[in-house]
Amino acid sequence: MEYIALTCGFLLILIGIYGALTQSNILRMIVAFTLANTGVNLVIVGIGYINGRTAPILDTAVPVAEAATRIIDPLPQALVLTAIVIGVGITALMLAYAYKLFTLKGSLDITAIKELKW
Amino acid sequence: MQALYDKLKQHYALGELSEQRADLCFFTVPREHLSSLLLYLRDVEGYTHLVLLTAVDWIEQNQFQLTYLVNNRLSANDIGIRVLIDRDVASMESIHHLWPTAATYQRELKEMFGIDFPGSPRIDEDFILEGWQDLPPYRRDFDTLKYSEQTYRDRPGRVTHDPASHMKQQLYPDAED
Amino acid sequence: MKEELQKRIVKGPGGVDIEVEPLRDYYCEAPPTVMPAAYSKIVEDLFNWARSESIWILGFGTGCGAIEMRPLMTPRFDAYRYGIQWRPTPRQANLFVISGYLSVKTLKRAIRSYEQMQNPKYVVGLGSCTINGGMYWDSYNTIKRLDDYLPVDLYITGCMPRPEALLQGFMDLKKLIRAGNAEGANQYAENFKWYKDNQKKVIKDWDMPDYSW
Amino acid sequence: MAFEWIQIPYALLTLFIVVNYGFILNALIAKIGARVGRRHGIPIWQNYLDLIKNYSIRSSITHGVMFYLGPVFRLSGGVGLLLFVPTIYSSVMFSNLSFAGDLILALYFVFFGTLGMALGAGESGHPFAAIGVSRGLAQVTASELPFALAVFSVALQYQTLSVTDIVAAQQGSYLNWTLFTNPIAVAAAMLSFLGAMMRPPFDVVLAPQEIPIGPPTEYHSSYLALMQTNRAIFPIAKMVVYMNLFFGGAISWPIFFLKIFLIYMVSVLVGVVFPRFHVEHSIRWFLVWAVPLGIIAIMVV
Amino acid sequence: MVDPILLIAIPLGAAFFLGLLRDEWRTSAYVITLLTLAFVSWVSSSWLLGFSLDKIAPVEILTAGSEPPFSINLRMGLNESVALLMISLTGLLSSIYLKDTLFRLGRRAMAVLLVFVMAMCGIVLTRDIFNLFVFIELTVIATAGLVLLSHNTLSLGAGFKYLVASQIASILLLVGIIFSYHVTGTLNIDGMAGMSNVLIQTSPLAFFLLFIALVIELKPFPANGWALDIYESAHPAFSAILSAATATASLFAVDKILNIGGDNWLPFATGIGILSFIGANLFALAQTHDRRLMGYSSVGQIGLILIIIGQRDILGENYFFIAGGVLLAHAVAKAGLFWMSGLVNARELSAWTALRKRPMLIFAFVSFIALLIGLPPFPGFYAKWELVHVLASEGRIALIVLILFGALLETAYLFRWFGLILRHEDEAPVVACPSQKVAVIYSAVLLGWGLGYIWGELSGFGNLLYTIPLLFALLFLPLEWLPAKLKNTFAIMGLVTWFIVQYPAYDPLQLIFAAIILPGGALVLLASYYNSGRRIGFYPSALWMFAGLSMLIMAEDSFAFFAAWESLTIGSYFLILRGKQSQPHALSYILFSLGGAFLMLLGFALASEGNPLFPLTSLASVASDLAPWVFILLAIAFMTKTAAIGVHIWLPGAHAEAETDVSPLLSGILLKAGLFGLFVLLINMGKQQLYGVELTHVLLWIGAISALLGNMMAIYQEDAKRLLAYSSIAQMGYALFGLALMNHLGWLMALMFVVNHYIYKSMLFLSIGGVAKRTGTKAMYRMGGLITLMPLSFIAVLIGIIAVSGVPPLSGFGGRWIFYNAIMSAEYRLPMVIIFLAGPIAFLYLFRLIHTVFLGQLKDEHRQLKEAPFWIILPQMIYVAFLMIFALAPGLALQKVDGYISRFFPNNGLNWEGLTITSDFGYWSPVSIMIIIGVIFVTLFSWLLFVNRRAQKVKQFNIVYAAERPYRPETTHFAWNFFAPYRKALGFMTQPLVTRFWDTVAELLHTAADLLRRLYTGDGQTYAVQLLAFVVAVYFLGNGVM
Repeated sequence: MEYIALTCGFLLILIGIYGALTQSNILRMIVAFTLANTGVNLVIVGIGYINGRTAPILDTAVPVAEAATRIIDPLPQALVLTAIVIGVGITALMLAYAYKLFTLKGSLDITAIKELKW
Repeated sequence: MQALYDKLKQHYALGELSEQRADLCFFTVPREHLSSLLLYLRDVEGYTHLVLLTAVDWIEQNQFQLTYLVNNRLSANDIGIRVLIDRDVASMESIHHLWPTAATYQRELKEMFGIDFPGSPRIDEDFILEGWQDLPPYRRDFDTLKYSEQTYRDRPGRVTHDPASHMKQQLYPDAED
Repeated sequence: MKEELQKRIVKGPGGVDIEVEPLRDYYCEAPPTVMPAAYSKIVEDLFNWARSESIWILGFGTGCGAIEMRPLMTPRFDAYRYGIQWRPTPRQANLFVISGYLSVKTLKRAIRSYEQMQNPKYVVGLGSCTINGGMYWDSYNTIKRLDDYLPVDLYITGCMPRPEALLQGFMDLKKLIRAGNAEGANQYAENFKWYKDNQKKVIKDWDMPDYSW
Repeated sequence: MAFEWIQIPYALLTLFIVVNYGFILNALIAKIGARVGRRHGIPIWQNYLDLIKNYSIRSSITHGVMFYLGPVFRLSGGVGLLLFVPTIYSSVMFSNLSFAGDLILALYFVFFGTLGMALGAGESGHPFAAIGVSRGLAQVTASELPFALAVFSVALQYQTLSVTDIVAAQQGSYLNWTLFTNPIAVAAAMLSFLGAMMRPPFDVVLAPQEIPIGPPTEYHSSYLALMQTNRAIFPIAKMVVYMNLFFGGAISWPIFFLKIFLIYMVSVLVGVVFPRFHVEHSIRWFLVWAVPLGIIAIMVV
Repeated sequence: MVDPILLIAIPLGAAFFLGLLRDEWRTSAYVITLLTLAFVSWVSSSWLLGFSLDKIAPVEILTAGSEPPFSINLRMGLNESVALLMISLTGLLSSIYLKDTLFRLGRRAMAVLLVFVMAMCGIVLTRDIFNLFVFIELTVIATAGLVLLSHNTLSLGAGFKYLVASQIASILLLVGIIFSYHVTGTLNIDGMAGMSNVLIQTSPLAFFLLFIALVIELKPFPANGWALDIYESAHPAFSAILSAATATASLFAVDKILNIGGDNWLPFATGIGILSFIGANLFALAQTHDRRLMGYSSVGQIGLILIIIGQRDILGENYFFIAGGVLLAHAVAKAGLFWMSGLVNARELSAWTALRKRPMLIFAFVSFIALLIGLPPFPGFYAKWELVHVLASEGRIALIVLILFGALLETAYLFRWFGLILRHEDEAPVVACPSQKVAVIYSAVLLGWGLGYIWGELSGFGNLLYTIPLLFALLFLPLEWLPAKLKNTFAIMGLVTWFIVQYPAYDPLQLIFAAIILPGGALVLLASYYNSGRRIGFYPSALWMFAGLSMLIMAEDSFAFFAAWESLTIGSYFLILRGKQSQPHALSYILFSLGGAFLMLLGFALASEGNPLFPLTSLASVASDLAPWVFILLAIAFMTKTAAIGVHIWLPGAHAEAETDVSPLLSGILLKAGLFGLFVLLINMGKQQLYGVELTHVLLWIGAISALLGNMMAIYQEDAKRLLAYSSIAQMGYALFGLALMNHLGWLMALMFVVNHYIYKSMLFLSIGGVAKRTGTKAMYRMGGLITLMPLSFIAVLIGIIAVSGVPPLSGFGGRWIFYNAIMSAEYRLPMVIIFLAGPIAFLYLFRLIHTVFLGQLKDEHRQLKEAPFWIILPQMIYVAFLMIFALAPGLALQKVDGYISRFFPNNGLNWEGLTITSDFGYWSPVSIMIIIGVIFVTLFSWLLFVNRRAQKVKQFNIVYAAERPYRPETTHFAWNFFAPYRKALGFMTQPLVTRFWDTVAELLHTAADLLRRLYTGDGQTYAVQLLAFVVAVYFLGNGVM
């Protein structure tokens, strides 16, 4: 099960990065990065998953005393939340860039942004 | 030479041909044809060398005769091209663009005959005479003897002898006539 | 006057204008002076003897006669044995042989060279042309009497005089020198104005200082 | 060696002898040259006459201070060079003022006159003078090199820089002369000697017709007289160095006269049969022919 | 102490608070921002003081009430506090600098700025790897946010490219983190470090990803196109933060993360560092855009620090001293430079000429580039010294060479830039400098000097800022407003006083050099009285050089020696640069000198085997396998200063184009530093052999060839000062030759040359300089006939050339005499041939000098010239007197030295008794020679005056001219191409092969830089691909290490 998640995650990362590197439209690149981010998140969660255990929610279903043996590693889940937040932040920023670039240049083609070089 | 003359004659208003020697001939040409003729001779016929440029003062005809002597080195021929110009308005087109050396001859002519060559390099500078103020000395209306007498003091007692009789007198004073 | 001898304004460093008057600024303007002989007669005699035995001719051939001077250096005539030699610079020469006809243009150079020689200096006129114009007597461009322009000590006649005649002339010159009679330089200084007037009369474009030191 | 006042008159005596010998020798050489051309040549006393004549010139001009000093430098160089080297071996009288310095002093003092003359000529403002100096200096750089090498070789050979000691080491037999003990060095030095004497083929410096005798173009009267005096002293002074270093010195005046004459004749013999080199040719000539000899000389000593 | 958690909490809170404010209340928002940043700075500095002065222990700050690894912990230690202070100060100063911009952009920008600073503080403080990630991402967001706020297409594009790269980095980082966590079970960095073995063995890739992601944040070469674009396009104050603060933080992060990886990963850092350092500096050579150039330079510097991090295993306790020195110096300098770039309107390097009229800013610029390059007395200098020594002791020679090569490249473009600012022909109009911006820049300068002081304190080699000569030089900075004449008096008094104070401490050798440097320098400075006005920049530079020189001769250990050497190099560089046309020459001077200095550094490092305070006398006991190499390195270093052939090309231009009174300082005095070095080297190391080649023999050849070719070149020069400059090369060749003879008299001759060369070359340069000043040209053929107008200058030149050429009776002859005596006992004879040839050639150019300038025909435009100014003449006349005295009594100066040399070579000394000086081979009596020549000369002169008393004085055209007359002085003066026959015969020897060689080297480097930088296509995606490729390449190349 976790291998499926991990494999999917890595696949998503690769697809994402591939997309980001091959698509010249900025919006598509952003989407590709979102895809890759999702993949990373999936990998994180996938790493934390332990077969046969339950979600790390300490409520009546999982008493505190048994938590250590019954729940999966809670840390990656915490991490993934942060990662998602940050990912959203960066995606938002990139979109803002896309917007500004479009208003200033009237194009979303990344290959057109080459004024600075060498 | 005759062949060349005939050939030239078709294009230029040449005067009569005078063949002085087998390898030297003269003919006259109107002044406006001169430049073109010289260029043709130089570039097509191989008369690459301007031997001299000189003048004769035909005071009687009120003309200066300019002689441009050109030489073909390969065939060892010379052609003298004569141009007659008016003595009163002594001026002629410069040919220094054909032969840079012509400028020197032209300076000389300017100084000695007063023939002007407008546009020729350094044409107005002194050439041989420095500070000459009189008529150009090679003009035939310039009296060199008079000038000399006015300018340079004679030494008294100078006499002129006929060399032949004088030497006879000197060597064989006793001989009869 | 030639352009380069006329006054001009030159920009100096710092942009100052400098007036250059070539004849004044480039040339010494002093006139020649009469140079007295040595105080003592004995010394002057000794000097005259030395001068006569050491005649240095300016190597300046002014006319066709120059060709007759070359043989003097050859074994056949060997003028050296009389203490005669040629110097290439007027500063060191004390005899100026005007070798033949003198055109006005050359006269200018001859005067300049003569003036650049040091007192005492001697002039020998060679050939008829220097005496009375010779065969160029009617030329518009050749002077007739050299002594109108330079103080001549001795003429050697002929057209051209042979080297032997030259040698004879030099011997006569030696006698003149030894006798103290060859004072051409002082004569020139004394009658400087006369000589100059004569010179300027024929040299129409006088463009040198009056005395070329 | 220390200084004593008596050395001054002795030195002046040397000077007197050498000046006279120089005048006569120069005339003699000129006569020999003339005889080669089947002429009689100048009288043997001609140089004296010329000298007096030049002093007897009444007028003179000057171009400035250095023009004045040029001949003074020149003659001081000649006189100094002569006096710094002992003339006659083992003679107290004629060891001159050599207490002041050794061989090196002599070597470098040669340039004193050259420099002063060059400066004087320069001040005359005459381009030919400058051209002559340019040629002369250019040539001397190459021609002095083999000499310097030979001197160094000789100094190494005798392990001393004192001229007196070098002469002393050559006494006894003519086989002790450096000429025989160190022939390569002498060969190099003698080639250099040709350049030093300003005779053909190395006399383009003074080329009379082309650049009227070069540096002294403007010199005349008593200036020239000083320079003439130097012409008598300087070559001899220089040859004294050669004689002392390579030919066993001289123990008496007759030997001195003879040796100097013979040494001089070397350059004369070459001079009368060769035409003139360009400066660049002579530089190459010295570098190609003389310098290697010099190098061999210092390597094999 | 304030809880460091507040360093994060307060800015964060303030940032949120700013968000609550009304948009119009910009002033209050700005005040809050400043206060916050000031608070952060205050906290960091209080911690710093606490750690450094009170020696308190590092503090762990726990959060969330539990111990790590169950919670995030922060650590505050000395290093952290330094980094925090650096970051917060940069932030504070930048926000002051940014005042107008921030007011325009409003509170949002201020909030982002605060977050930015906070995030960087977090990176420094945190010990949790995921927390690190969060702070890094915050930095990225803040960076991009700040860039976004500027309405500039260029920076927008750059920001987007930056984001793309950051995305990739963050993906790598996250994956790395999670796998590392998976293996180690902890997110705490120290915890991970504890399990380093497990991590590295089971999942090296995980750590690799962590590591490489952080490295990418450092913008390593060549995967950094996006970063350069940011540097180039962002607001300069922001670039300052990015370069100074972000880099500091990121390096901190890398340093932390390497704790996990352990020593095995250090070579990665080293490798990437080297690549960055050399690559970025190489590319910077081809830059004309100022900010991009600074970007490259930042990358290069970060590379250098990465190298240092990579050496952490061997640096031991010096690690932080070294890394910190370079890091802080870079941060201060780069921030300062970026701030300065905000004052300049256009972006070409030449636009910086606008600063020319602002000496304070020039000083700031100088301080910054000195900080960057690591010149004394800045931290980089101490750090470099320490680093190289440690590396050498560990045998990492190749690394040293690479580092020094990179540093040299950096020197090249930075100093070229500086040269352009001062000497570019077009001068940009002066720009407005708002006071708050300037104040920010000045505070960076202060900080830089402060760092220099602190590092000096920490170094343990002695603080250079305590040395009196350097302080004296620095004293002139605040005195710059005084008139030059007054400063000149101070300077002269200072030099003389220092000499008197130090006099008892000198041994004879040092005394000779000291006498030339101090009173000698004072003598040259007399000529400086001529200058009016304030002459800004001259005195600090000159005295800095003098300080270096006077410290050099007193140096006892390698550090003092090297510090003095670099000081004198820098001082003299600024002096040279003062010449109007001297920019390229000054550049080549500084390059050769620093190149030489680097070799010296390497040499000392090798010799000392890691002892940074290596006594110079111990050079004698260097291990025999190293000794020849040390010898070669040091000898080359010294020969760059004496301008031996091969490394001479800087000299002619530098001397020729320098100011009138600077040329003698350079030629007469500065060159002697090299000779002194050679003396020290040969005294201590003696003869060395390498592969059977006697190294002193090689020196002998070099000296001889320098003498010959220097003279040869001199005779073809048309420029009088260039002629003298080439002559200096030759003269130094002679001195080198004398030294390399390795015998008593050879050394004595070298010393004699030291004295002589100082006197006559100073004199000649002064008189020719005076002439050039009057005539307005240095081309000799434009002069002529000046003897009557400038008689005193003429006399000086006359005496000078007689002395130079070695003609008796002047002192040059003494040198030649000793020389001949020296070679009598020399072992090698072949090089003598060359020296012999060189001697008379000197005569040629000397005559030419005096002839073409003073004799011959006077030019029209010079008719009204006056004698050179009094103050330029005065020292010349003093020199004339000295020459005469020295000629008469050389024993005054040499006798003691002769005795001193006997210590090293007991045989073949000279006997000084009486008036005659005798050697084993010959004798020489200067007084007698002088008297004899004097008497002869005066007698003959009087005689000539008598017989010629009536001589007529004539004028210049009264010459015999083949019966003609001259037309113009120009065409009558024979001066141009004076020795044409010589050129025909031997011109082939003066083919500028060496110049061509170095030109080719420079050309190759520039071409390579220009070609290779096309790698940066400007395409964001290409950059991303490069980045990935870089990661993959590092991974595979590094595989062997793991």
